[in-house]
Amino acid sequence: MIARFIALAALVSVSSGIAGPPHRAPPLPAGTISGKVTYTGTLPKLRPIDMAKEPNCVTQHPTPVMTQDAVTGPANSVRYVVVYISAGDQGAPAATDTVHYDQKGCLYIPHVAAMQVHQPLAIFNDDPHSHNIHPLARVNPEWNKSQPKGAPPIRTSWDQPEFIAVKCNVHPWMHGYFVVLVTPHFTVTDSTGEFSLTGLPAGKYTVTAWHERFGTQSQEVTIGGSETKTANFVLTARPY
Amino acid sequence: MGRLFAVVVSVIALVSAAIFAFHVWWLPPDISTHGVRIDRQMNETMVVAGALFVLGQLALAVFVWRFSASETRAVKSFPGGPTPLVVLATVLVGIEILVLTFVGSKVWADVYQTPPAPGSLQVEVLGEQFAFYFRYAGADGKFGAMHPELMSDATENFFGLDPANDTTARDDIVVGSLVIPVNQPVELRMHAKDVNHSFYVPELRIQQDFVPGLVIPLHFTATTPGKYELVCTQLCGLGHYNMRAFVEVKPRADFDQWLKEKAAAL
Amino acid sequence: MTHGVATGHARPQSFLRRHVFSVDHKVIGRQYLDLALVAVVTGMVLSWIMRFHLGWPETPVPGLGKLAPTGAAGGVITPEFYLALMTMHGTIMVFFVLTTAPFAGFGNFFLPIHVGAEDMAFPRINMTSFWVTLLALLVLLSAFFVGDGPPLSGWTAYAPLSAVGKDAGPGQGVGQTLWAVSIAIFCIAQLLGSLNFIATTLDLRTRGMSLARLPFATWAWFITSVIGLVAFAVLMPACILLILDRVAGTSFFIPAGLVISDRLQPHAGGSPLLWQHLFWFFGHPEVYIAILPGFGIVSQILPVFARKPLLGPRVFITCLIAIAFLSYTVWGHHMFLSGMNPLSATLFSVPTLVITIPATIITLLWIGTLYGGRLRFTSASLFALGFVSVFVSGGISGFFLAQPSTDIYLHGTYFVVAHFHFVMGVAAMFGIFAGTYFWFPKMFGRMMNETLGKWHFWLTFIGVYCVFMPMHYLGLAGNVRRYSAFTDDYLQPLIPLHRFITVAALFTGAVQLIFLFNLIRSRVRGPKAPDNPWEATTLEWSTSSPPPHDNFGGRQPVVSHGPNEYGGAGPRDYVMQADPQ
Amino acid sequence: MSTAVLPPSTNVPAAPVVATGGGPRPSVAQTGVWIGIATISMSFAALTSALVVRQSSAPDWQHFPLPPLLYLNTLVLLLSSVTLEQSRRREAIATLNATLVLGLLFVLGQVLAWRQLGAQHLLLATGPRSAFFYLFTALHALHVLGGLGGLLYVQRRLAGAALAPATFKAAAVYWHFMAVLWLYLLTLLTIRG
Repeated sequence: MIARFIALAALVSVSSGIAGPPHRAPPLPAGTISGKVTYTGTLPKLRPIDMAKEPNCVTQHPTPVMTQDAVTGPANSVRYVVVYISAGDQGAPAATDTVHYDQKGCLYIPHVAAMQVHQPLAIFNDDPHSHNIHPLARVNPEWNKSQPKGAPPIRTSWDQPEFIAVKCNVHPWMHGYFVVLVTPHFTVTDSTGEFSLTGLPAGKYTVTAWHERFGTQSQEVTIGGSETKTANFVLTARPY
Repeated sequence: MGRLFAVVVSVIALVSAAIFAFHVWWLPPDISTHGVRIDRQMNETMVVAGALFVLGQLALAVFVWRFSASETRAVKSFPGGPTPLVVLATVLVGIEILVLTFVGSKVWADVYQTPPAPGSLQVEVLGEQFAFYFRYAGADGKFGAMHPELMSDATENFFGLDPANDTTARDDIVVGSLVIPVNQPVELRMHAKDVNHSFYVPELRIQQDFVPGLVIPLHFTATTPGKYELVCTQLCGLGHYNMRAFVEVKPRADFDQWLKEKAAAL
Repeated sequence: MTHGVATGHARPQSFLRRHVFSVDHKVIGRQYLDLALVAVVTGMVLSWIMRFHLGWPETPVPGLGKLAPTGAAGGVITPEFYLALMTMHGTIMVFFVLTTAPFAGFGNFFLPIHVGAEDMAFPRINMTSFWVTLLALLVLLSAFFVGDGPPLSGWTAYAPLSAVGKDAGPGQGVGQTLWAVSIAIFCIAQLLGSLNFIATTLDLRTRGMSLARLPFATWAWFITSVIGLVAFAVLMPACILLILDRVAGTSFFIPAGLVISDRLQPHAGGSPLLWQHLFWFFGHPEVYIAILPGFGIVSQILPVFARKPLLGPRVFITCLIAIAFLSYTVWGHHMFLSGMNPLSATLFSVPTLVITIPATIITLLWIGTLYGGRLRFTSASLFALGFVSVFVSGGISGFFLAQPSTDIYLHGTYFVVAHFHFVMGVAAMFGIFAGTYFWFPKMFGRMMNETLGKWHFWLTFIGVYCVFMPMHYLGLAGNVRRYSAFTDDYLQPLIPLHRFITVAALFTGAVQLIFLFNLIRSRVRGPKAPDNPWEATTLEWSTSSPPPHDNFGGRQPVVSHGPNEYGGAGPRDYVMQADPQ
Repeated sequence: MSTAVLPPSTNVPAAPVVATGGGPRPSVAQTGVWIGIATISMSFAALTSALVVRQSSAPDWQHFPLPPLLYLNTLVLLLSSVTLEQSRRREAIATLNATLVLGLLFVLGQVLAWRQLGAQHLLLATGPRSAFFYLFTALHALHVLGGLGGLLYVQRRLAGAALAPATFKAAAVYWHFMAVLWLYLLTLLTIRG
């Protein structure tokens, strides 16, 4: 029960975008890169997810859930963007805290989970029925496992950096991502689109923002010491 | 021991047959126009086969009871040798086969070898691991073309439509339940996205496989409003047991209203 | 190549040559039966796990979590593990039990003795076919230990699910390839075996053993081997095509434009229905490969224990031949709803119904044989009588499935499961049991325990009816087969019936321990068997129990009588085939 | 009542002693070969129907000329049948050896034909026709290799003067069947071009 509580707490922390491993003391002095991700262009029309085949998921959502491939917030902010250091990082041993990935109400929570290579990952099924978890990995070994009601969590990790689409074949609308990165400096934006990468030693970095639908953008940022630099991203949205 | 065998076989036969005869477990009520005749065929077969079953088991029981070991009695051969039995089997089963085939193949032909009635509601069905999706043509009455390379569950583009370039695809209504008006003929065109599936609604008395690479037509008319379950009956992978959808048969007005709402939400 | 019986082979001296790599048909027959015993225990344990899961889907199976950490983490069976168990259960039972035991097992042991030969026509090919069968079984079982485990596409392995590889689900990678390789290997074994059976029956019959004097079991094995020769000759190329689609990138069965788990498949132009046609062209005759030896065994046993000749022996054999021919014209009845031309459904329906005529005649002949007899009740005769009962039960339900109009509703439901389990599973198993109790004394020189045998019969007989009769009711209620759990609303009320079946299945399974105990105990401690304990006529009862290495101790029997001469007057009411004129 | 079944004692009626091998026996080897031929024919019939179905299932049947080397191979195989028949009639080792060499040449020729096709980028998975071409030729070549094994056995027995004519006949029937089968396959692959 306690483990479950901790799990949920960690889950909240991951989904709210403070995914950086908190337990490691950052080297001092350390800089920060922060910014906001927004979009231009026309958004694709969000569609309500039709969960009719799984009635108890329908009842869990009094208002219909929309597709999650292009979730935006106020002032054109973009949610579920993974912002991370793609070059210039010295690398670090894998974080040891467990990333939690939940299946609840026939949705993946969070929709996008970022983690380091070799970082422990635990997948829970909170629904009163079976799901299958099918990470469509290409670099890492692909697997496909069912998790019936009452089955223990699936504990695993990934050995290679990769953007892995995750799907549930039983509920085809369930779709998410495991973003496996080498760097310990990464975050996933919330609905404000804002992000902040902390604890960066002085150096020249490439910061990359990735979104499942709007693509990838990178910027070079140089950190001189204990300073905060801004890097904003503007992604292009297309209606189809 | 012969008597014991006879009793056990008789009890098994009679109890089994009684459970059939009293419909302890039976087909759900039929809600289709063609189902009445399938049910009749089922009943007739049940009577004939049931009679053969009970007679066969009882004959075995009676003979075993009657002719148990008695070392004193001389054996007798079956009166007339095998010929009467051959004639009996050929005539009895032969007539049964003729009758069942003549009546049954007509029932079959009416469901599967006739064209759909003119003015049928056209619905496209997609079977995929592990769900059914349904598509209505929308206001323009035309279905957009399917492009396998565009199929994506993540963006809910189950049918692989190309609304960017194909205007007929923009108003296609795609839903996860089969909603049909009562008493109107419906024609399904069945596509399989990945592997074999099957379309089975017990109440509708209809079952048909999806075959990848083929578009398979199927038509029926539902007569009773309500919500029924559509299940997959062709092994399609790990989620086979959970591959289902609901069939909602609505009064005409409700159906039109539903279609209007769906079109407006596009 | 060998020169057959004329030169023969001397009894080898080394242990390996005598008991392991033996060319003696009797050793090979016993090896086949031992293999089938291992297979049937495996298959039955798999079915227990499945049945338990169907009754109580969310209850962890104690200990299973350790045995199958992937498929049943924490003991909770996943849907893919259920389907893997189901696939392995079906494949093991159909190929390695129902084909192996009554045909290859008993046939190997008794066909050469029945015809009066000292061995099969090609003893070395015979040995090869056993070891190839074992290899096929090992390849199949190895699927439990590789990658994502065994395949989950059922024993029918419909393409493209079976052809597209691991995108289609766990077990569809290496596991499915191993399945296809195993079945292809098994085909080779069966073809070699059938070749031997046919050549032996045609060429090695002893003096006086005309075809009309062949014992009924040997007739059945002979006809079965002809069926098998054609059926497995089709299944093997089908498996080769499947393997090529899987590993070499061809597209025999995979059409264009398939999207599996969001991935467009790199195949084009294949035909999924082609696999179904090839498979069922084999698959339906396979049903008769499983059941015809049972027909033969029962027809041989019933006269012995009714103490009178089989009614209409020539009619019986004519019916067997008719069934063999018809079995090749009916495969489409498995495909009424498959998307093939609906007109052909009617065409396939007619021969399917017609095949019930010879089957009905045979059943009536058995019942007619009992008329006026002096029935002796032994374990063997009880199982033979039980065979008649379950065969009637299983055959009757065929009327519903042979008609396209009723098949619309029943196809893909438990009604089908009930039908084929009765007619080819239970009936064939009853044939195997009857054969075991009947021939055990000859095979091992010791009697089986009759009391245990009868208990085994009664409990099994009642048990199988409790297991499989309710499945008809499930089917009528629309209960879909091959589901790992019944989550659909309309299926939930049927779960209590599933629990009843599960309890009955566990009970019936446990009863088989009596048989196993009897089998093992009698092999070492059973009383010595006389040469002809049942007062039967065929040649195996004219030699010692067990028969010597060359079957007849250096003598070649001369046959002057048919196999069916029972019920005479006088102190000995039967005439043996080897009796002088 | 179970004991009542057992007769008090049963003596095996004495089967008359007959010298084994008395009288001419039909050759089991020939029977076996004919059964084998029936089986192989059935397998190729199944594959033929698969070819017909596959060709009609999609318009992707590509056209390419078969390597001309195949016709030379055909001649080699036919010639080997002739030499084998001569050897069988005269029980001659030399012509039997020639048959073995020709048979091996045929298989090598088939391999060369594959290489020629492969050089044109027509591989097993290229299309349905090439798939059936490789499948048919490979399966046929395997059966020819099996026949060569049988002929080797015949050759050894012939050298040791221990060969039954019926066995030689059986091997020859199989070998001729290989030629007939090949002619059939070649025709099929040509008319289904």
